[in-house]
Amino acid sequence: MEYLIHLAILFVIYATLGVSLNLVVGYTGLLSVTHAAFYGIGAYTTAIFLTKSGVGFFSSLVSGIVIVVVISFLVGVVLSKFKGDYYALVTFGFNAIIFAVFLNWQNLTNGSLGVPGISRPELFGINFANNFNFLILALIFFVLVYFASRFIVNSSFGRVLKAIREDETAIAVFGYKTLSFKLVVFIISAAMAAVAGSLFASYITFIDPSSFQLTESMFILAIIILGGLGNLRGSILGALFLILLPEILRFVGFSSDIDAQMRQVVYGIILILLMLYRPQGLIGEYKL
Amino acid sequence: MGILPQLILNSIIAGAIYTLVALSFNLIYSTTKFFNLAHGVMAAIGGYAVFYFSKTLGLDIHIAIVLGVILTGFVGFGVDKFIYLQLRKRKASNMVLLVASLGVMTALQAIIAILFSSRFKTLSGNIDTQKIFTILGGVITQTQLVILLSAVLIMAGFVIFLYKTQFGKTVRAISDDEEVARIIGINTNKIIGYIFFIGSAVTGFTGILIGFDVGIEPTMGLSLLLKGVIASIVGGVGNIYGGVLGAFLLGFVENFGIWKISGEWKDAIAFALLIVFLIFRPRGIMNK
Amino acid sequence: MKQSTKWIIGVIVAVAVVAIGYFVLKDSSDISAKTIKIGVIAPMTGDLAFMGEGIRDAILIAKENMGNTKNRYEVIFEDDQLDAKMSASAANKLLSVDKVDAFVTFSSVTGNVVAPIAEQNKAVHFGIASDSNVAKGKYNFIHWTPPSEENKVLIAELQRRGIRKLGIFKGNAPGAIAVIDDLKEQLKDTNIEVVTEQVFNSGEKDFRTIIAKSKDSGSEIYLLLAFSPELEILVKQMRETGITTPITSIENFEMSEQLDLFEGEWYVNSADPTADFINKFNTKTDKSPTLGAANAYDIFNLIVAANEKVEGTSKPTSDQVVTELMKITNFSGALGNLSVNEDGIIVSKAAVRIIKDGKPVTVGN
Amino acid sequence: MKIIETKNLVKRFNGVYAIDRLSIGIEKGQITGIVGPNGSGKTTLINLLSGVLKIDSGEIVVDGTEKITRILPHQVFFYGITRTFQNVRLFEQMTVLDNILVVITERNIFSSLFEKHIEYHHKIAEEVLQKVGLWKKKNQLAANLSYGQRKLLEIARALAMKAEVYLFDEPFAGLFPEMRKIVSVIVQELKQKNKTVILIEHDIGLIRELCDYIFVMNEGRLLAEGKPESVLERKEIIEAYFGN
Repeated sequence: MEYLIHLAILFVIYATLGVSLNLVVGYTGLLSVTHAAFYGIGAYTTAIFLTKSGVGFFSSLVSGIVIVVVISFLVGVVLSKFKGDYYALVTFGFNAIIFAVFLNWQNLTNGSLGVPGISRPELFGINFANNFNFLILALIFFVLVYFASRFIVNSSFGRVLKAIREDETAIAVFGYKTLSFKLVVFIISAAMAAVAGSLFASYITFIDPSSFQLTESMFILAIIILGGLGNLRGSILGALFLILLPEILRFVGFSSDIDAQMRQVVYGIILILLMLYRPQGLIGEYKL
Repeated sequence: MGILPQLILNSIIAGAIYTLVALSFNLIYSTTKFFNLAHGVMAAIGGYAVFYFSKTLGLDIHIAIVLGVILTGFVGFGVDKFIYLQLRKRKASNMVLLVASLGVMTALQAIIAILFSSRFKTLSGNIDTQKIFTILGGVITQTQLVILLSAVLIMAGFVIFLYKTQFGKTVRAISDDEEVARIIGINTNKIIGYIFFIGSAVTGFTGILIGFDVGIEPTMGLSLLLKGVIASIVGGVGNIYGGVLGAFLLGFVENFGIWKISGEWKDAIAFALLIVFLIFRPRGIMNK
Repeated sequence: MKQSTKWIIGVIVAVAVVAIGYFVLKDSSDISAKTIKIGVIAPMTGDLAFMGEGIRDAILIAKENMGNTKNRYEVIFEDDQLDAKMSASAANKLLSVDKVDAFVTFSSVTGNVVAPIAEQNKAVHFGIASDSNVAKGKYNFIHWTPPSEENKVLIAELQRRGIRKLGIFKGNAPGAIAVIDDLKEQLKDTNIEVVTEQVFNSGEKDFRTIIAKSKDSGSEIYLLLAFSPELEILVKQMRETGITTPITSIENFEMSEQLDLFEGEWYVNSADPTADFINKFNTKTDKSPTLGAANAYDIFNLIVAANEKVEGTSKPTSDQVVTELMKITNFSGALGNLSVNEDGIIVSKAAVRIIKDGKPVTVGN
Repeated sequence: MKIIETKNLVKRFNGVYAIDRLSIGIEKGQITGIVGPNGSGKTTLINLLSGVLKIDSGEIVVDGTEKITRILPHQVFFYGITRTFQNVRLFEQMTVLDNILVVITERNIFSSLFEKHIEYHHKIAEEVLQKVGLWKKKNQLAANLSYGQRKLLEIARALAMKAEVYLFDEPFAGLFPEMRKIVSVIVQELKQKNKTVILIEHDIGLIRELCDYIFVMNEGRLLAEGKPESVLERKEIIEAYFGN
């Protein structure tokens, strides 16, 4: 049972990341591959606050969001000049740079040694060391993020995002400052990623730079593309599928010495088949 | 300064390797207009093919190289025919092709690791057979000289091929506008298939050269590709001379960056260069 | 949406069937009281897959040569790609599905993730990791020669050879950083000075510029701290650019497949992996042991020894195993004779060794 | 009163003059036609007036006072200008209703998040969609409409803006007769409400029927201007139009 609770917690964290990234990629049509960087900043802020100062989990969460908002504002301003492939490439670059900062800013992030001994949150005496209670906490945050996203998507603001996805110049002619809309949605999604980062840091109680690399951003991107772009429930399904898939493959034992590599082959082939036969994802409506 | 000649030489060698990757990447990107993440793996395929032919089958090294290059070309041709072409037929967008190429990369890398284990292998014999040359105070090995020569030769080959031959004219027509090219009767899918063959063959050859100079491992593709992509963006995507210029600029900026700052910031410097260019000169140096 | 909802139901049903099917099957298998299960978490895919494979081979060798024992031992390998979330998933899977009694993990990342989980579930955990933080807690141990031990021997050898100026090339990885920080500390009260320190990220292939940077630093010897393949490439590129300054290392030379690169060079290693372990490893895998393989071999034997020592016929509890482990002194392992100190670190002596015609030979400590 | 004037407006595409020192004045409350062979710069002019293309030199004067040398797409709305596109640019994967709502709801980020008067916007959307006969198809995706319906949706979108100046770029092209009827009724209604319409059109019959004033362009330069009847008889116009 402990294993299922653990998987549920990972699933909730990655569903939060998926839903928030979907706002930028699925609804606004901007292929951002830097989500793991904001996920990492949220995690590191909580890790450093909880290990180095007496600050509690929730204030570290809030300060994580503040820091991520500032950084995502700067990144967003630079990004607003780009579209399509170039936008994706610039986000590639930012993810690599922020990862390099995690790796090399020794006296802040402890470099590749990572930050161990991150405490679990305390709130009204509930023991969050027990994974089930932590799952409830994570679920609460996810529900908040999910309904905030639904609110955004169903509002006039969300409708303008979709118009930007469809034809940015056309919507601009009707008086909409598309740059500021793109910037705001980028910041909101980054702040949500920071929440997921704080939860991850406090749950695993140890973080190191390698969890926030480009490969992680591509993993989150695969979640929302598989689940279906422009569909929040799709991102949840995508997270469920891509978190459970490697776990299921653990039980499917190929002959021991090549089984791990075989799983990667299966994973790659699934991605290819999906793009061939189901590019809009399981329940998405917007084709990438 | 005693170090300067060696530093310049190092930058040139790095530039030559990036040139080879940038040239082949530019060729494929200019006609297919999507970031093919699987492009890097072709280098590993080339390297391991030569390893198999020469070390396991014991063929003569030159035959092994020729077979390796041809085999990689066919792998690239096959991937385009069975995956990318089907996606193009389904009017898939760049992002779908990007995710599919992520699947191809993951699967191919894992297959290589299954066949050859993921251990690092070197193609060259032991240390003392390497002839060492000293040019204006800097030291360069025979393999690195071959790398420089092949970078120059292949670039010249590309220029002649693209601007002097009939086939090259059709390729440039496709890169300008694929629809128009199809309308005037060019069988674009066949040409793109050949382009994949040539591009992959050149990358395979690059992998073989790196195999002799340093060595090969299944996961060598992605970092090589990222540097090639940066070089072609900085130089001007789709522009042959741009790719070469961008590659050497990247080689110099990286090596002088290591000299002035320190080794672990090398990748961050490369991406910072990319971001600076994308902000101030998104079209790259050569493109008007 | 009709067609897509069919898809969703199909996926969810498939996932549920596989999961339930497995649990049902698993539970019915006989968990006889006496089977002690050991879960091993190491990278089986990704860049360091060859190290994970080395760990697996070493443990399989240990299991084959275990001889007959009171209890039955079973080993389950799980891949974590050195990714924190995969390590946590592997640990939780091993705990609640396979109900393992002990963990063996590889690398500081995996060790730091699994340590709190092992502590909470009272499972003995051996980390093959240089970060002593992994050993915090009653059930957590690490089997890695502490940097201070190796540095002590290194400094003694440097002083014996009258070396003043030391150059350092280090990989940006937990092991190397821990060693260098401790070394600089110990060098404070000696007349040896670090004249150049070059850092590079793992996966680096082009060291020519940092070599050029350190060329006129006047170092009399270079200390190289890097795993293979970076280690071999670094030395090859040094030789290519005509650097003949002697090189030394802590442990890393022995892991390389190209020992001829280090012919005649001395280095410090955590005691000498016994010749019989090396040729057992060779016969099984026709490769030389990778980093941590000897440690894994020792750990398996230590767990078995501790479990065997616990009297009584019922299955030993973790607390009993821990008390037995703490009592172990000069246990003859692949890494020399080992003893467990009070904060759960397996202490093995360090010794100066030299590569003579392609073979590591102890020079005597 | 000239609601919009251009003063030697210039637009070059790598050396080739698309608009060559063009100076025209659009009378408020009138339907002004812009006529000329393909490639004469008609659409480029509309793109300059709507900020889609950057002005190379010269200026645009709005209401006789506002001098503009640089205008961004999103600023155009504040001068009461709206437009349709020569090749229809709708929000394909959004419903017909959303295609209208999206251009009339709040433009400020905060108020668009917490929209207060959505019913009012719905009313406008229903009004314009009824006018073009697309209200029944309000929940269909724009991508699934027929070519004629897509043209009508674009016009409805412009009407919903309640702007002062309407730039219609070949609104009648490809429409069935009864749809052309709807559009010409709309254009005349706008005129009655003293709105200004700028019409790019090839069909001489429609020009004569609808336009109060026309400008004839050729290779980015003004060839002639005046009332349709007098201008269209002149020899050089016919030649420029049908001759070459």
